[in-house]
Amino acid sequence: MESFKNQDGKRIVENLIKVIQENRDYLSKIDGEIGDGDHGINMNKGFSICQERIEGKDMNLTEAFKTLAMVLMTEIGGSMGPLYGTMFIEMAKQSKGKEEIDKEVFRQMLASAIKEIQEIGNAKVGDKTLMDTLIPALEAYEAAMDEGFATALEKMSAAAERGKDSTIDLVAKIGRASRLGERSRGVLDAGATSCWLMLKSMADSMVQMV
Amino acid sequence: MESFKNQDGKRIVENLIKVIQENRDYLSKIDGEIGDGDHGINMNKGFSICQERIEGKDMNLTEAFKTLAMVLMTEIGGSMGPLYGTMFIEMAKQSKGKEEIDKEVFRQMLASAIKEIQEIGNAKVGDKTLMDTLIPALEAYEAAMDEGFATALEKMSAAAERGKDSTIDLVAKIGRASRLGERSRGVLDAGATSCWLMLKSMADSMVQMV
Amino acid sequence: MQRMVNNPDYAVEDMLKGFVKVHSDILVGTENPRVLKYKDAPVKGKVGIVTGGGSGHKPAFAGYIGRNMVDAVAVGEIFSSPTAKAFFDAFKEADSGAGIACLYGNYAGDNMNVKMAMKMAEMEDITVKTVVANDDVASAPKDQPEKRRGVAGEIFMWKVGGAKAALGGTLDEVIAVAQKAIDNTKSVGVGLAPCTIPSVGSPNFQIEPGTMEVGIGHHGEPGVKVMPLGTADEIAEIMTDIILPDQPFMSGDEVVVLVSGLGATPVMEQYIVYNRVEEILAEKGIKVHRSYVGNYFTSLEMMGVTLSILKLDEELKELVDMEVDTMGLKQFKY
Amino acid sequence: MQRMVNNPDYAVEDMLKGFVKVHSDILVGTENPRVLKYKDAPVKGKVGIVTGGGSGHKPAFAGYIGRNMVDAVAVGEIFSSPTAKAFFDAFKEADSGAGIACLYGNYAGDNMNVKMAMKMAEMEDITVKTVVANDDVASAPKDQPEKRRGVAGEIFMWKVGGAKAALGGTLDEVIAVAQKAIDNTKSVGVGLAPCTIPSVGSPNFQIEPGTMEVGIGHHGEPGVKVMPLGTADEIAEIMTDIILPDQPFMSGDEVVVLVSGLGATPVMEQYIVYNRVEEILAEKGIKVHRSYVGNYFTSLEMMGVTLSILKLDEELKELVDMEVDTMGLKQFKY
Ligand SMILES: Nc1ncnc2c1ncn2[C@@H]1O[C@H](COP(=O)(O)OP(=O)(O)O)[C@@H](O)[C@H]1O
Ligand SMILES: Nc1ncnc2c1ncn2[C@@H]1O[C@H](COP(=O)(O)OP(=O)(O)O)[C@@H](O)[C@H]1O
Ligand SMILES: [Mg+2]
Ligand SMILES: [Mg+2]
Ligand SMILES: [Mg+2]
Ligand SMILES: [Mg+2]
Repeated sequence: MESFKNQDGKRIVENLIKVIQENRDYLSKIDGEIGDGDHGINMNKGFSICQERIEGKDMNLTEAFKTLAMVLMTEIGGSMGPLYGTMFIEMAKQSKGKEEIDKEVFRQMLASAIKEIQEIGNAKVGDKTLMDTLIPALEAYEAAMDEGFATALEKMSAAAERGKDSTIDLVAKIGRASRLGERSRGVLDAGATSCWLMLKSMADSMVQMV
Repeated sequence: MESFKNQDGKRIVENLIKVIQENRDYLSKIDGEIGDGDHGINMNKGFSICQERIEGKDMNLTEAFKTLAMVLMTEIGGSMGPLYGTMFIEMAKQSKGKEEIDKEVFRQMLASAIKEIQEIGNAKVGDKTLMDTLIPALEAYEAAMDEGFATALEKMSAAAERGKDSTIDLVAKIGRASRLGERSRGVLDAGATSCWLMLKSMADSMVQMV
Repeated sequence: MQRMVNNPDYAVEDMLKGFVKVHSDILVGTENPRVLKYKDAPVKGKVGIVTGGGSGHKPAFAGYIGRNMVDAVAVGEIFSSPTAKAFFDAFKEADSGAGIACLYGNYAGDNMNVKMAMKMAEMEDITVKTVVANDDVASAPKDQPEKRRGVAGEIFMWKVGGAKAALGGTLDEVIAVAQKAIDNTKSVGVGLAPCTIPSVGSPNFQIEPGTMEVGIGHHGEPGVKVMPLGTADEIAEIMTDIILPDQPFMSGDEVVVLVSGLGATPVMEQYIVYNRVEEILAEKGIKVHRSYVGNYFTSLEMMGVTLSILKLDEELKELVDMEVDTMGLKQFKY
Repeated sequence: MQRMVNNPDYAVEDMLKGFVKVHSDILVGTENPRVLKYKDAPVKGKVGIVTGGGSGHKPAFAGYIGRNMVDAVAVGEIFSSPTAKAFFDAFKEADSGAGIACLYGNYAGDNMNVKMAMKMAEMEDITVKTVVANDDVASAPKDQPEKRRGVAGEIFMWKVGGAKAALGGTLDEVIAVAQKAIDNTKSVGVGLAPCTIPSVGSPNFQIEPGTMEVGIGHHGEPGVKVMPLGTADEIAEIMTDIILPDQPFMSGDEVVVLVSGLGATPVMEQYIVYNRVEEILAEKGIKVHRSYVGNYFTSLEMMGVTLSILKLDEELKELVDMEVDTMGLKQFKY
């Protein structure tokens, strides 16, 4: 059965950090269209602090996710602190004690993350948030699990991208942009975009490892 | 001998007002190059208030100058309030009681105005102020008095223009612009310019009347 | 971007260092670098007043720390909610056992972070109750108060809540009166020029020269309409037309009026706007008990103003009039 | 020009109407619409403190009217001296027979109008003495103090002179200590973006984006050099390099520091600059007794800051620390 070692998973988080750093300005630009233009800055600051914390340390995936989550929750604030902090704390929790991360473990990680994000943020599909990336991603992943871990990851990544793109045509129902009504239509949602970048990065990293 | 009636002189002040109103933006622009850009506004405000005060009233030249002076001194402030206020109060004083304004009366008006302005402002020729207009204007007027009132006025007007133009090459020694040192060279002085406009307007009005 | 910063990503840190130095007579830093507190906090037996929010709104939020007002503040990045941890640490710094009134503005990030901080506080037996400011009339219709943002009217909520706590009010009493203050406050903003977050480097929204955005938010959230730039009198009329019917404010009411500049609008112009606002209120028989004009709640170097009007009753009047000593609001009582 | 005015030629009139309404607890208008006075002025037996200057510098000048500070202010057009008549009327409003200390800034127009006003006062047997602020180090070399402009350091002169008068000082004592305050104060400004007089409609000077003007004046008078825009720390270093040697300020000195925004620079950034200023002073063994950061003396919506440093002795310290209640400066003494 396809899987990779929790012990080898730190690089997944390292790649995540890289992808956020590279997209700092892009994400802020998107956020600027209908939000307040700080999404890339917030994300980059948190992920860069995490980078310092994990650099040179011997850590498994669980510990790396936990470090990322703690930084986001205690040092970043904004909307992303609680939302992505919750996401990664759940990923840490669900992988904890698992030596091997297989497709079922990852399913639990993703599903639990989404459940808790929804708990705190109260957003649903169609609200023009990162939920529009997450929910179809999980559905695609679960539907493709029979085809193997790697395939499921790839389908998750593709569904995340479609989900992200779907936000263009949506009117924001939650968060800052929701006050715009119709004026929020026609542009990507920043959170949905960063979420897609992260799911894609995780999928790419894991596919290489399984 | 050439002269005009004090009683008919109000139009001289009316024309002065018009000329300042027309040059409001021009004077502020010049002042903006090396000063603070308000010369035209200050002048226009004062002269326009004076316009309201004299409109429809039966007044001679003395009274019109006095009204202008009082408005400048009590309602305008800046540098122009005291400087031009002093100028016109002297012109009123020296014409007071004179039924006919002839070339000698006007000489006294101009000379006395300049003396008092110098008293309060302490500027001399070459300092890049309105003195650079006034002093050569008086000199030219006095030198040409033998050629008649009208000619003397025309020569005064021409000398005032040359005096004003001479400020271009000067470095300001007094007032706001004096802090610029060499950087004040190359542009007209605002006060010298407004002063020329007024002397020219007075000369034109008077020439028509004598 | 003509601005004075060092590393723009650390502008908030640098600012806090200077802020604590200048105001050491009023406030101090704490173990959490993103939490400042009143120098005498926690005040024994007193309900702790806590607020917090993104940076870039000076004097809000930390500028309202001080005697008879706010006890501790959680400081976020520019225009971004503080962390849950910062709110939680602010609760701890302000808590003397009498409970915490967390009086903050209705933004998604702040809502989530306060919610998480309250869970943390629960585990340490700190009682926290909240009032969520939603005074910005232009941000949602009257029947959707849960969507309305908090803007400069928050100052009234802190002033009144802080005064009540200083007078020995219980947590429930403080919460009740702070809620009443914000329920009685209606605000609206008009934006004339955008602002730039230093780490972003360019404005994240535009206001075309010659136009103004009516109903703009404190972070440049778009308003209800873009109009040709009006005169000061017209702007005053547009703002009062939006605010007055919403309460509604009526003849015989006594009010407090706050005109706050958004950052770069000269204070001179704020008084010009205020002058017409008071005339309009007088025409309608509404009496101004007290007024404030100045940069009380800003958005970096945005141009424009917010107008906030608080309807008074006897209790609110007494609390508004109380002496206060903070960086952003000082008031003597003779 | 994204500004909120009515008829721009009457911006000062409109502003004053609003100003008097808002601050009726502190000050009142007078017969001369361009003169405001402390509500209790003339204070019996007290030396009257008068100042005045062009508008556009809020809170200066009228914002410093109040208890223990200024008694009456002559108000000019934007960036233009008040009339001689306004200064004279201000003298009359502030005079209780103990004489008038006219504490104003060194500008040609103000000098002339004060001179004429003093002639008028003489005729009415009002004794007027003056202190002419010249704290702006960048406006002329040290050996030409008569050419140096007055800038934000004037606030120290009013604070100290006002406190001395309130304590019962004679006219000569008030003049002496106000003169000492301004002699001990050195200031410099750095401009990052120009300002626009509403009735002119466009900026009357330019500062190229990416540059800053070191030594700029309060009306945009050009400075000593134009440099590439520095960081906040660099700006603090440039300013202290200009000011400190001029006094000179030395190890062991106790000082008051004022960082004033010029109008549109976010207060956040002023604290960032202040932070480095205090570090530099500490490195040199100079102790900050008290500091002020904020928009204390502005130039419409100019961007940039001024730095003013006052060297204290025991007398100045006591006067600086005294309680004060004005619109622009409120200070509690516990
Ligand atoms: N309640 C929520 N649930 C899920 N996602 C949300 C919620 N609120 C905001 N978001 C996401 O947060 C993104 C904005 O993040 P960011 O710009 O960092 O924070 P802020 O809105 O505080 O400036 C939005 O694009 C949206 O995807
Ligand atoms: N001491 C003085 N003597 C003569 N003219 C002066 C003096 N000071 C200033 N001026 C004149 O005043 C003009 C500026 O006037 P204005 O812009 O109205 O006043 P301000 O300098 O107060 O803004 C200068 O161009 C100069 O000609
Ligand atoms: Mg954002
Ligand atoms: Mg000028
Ligand atoms: Mg934000
Ligand atoms: Mg001027």
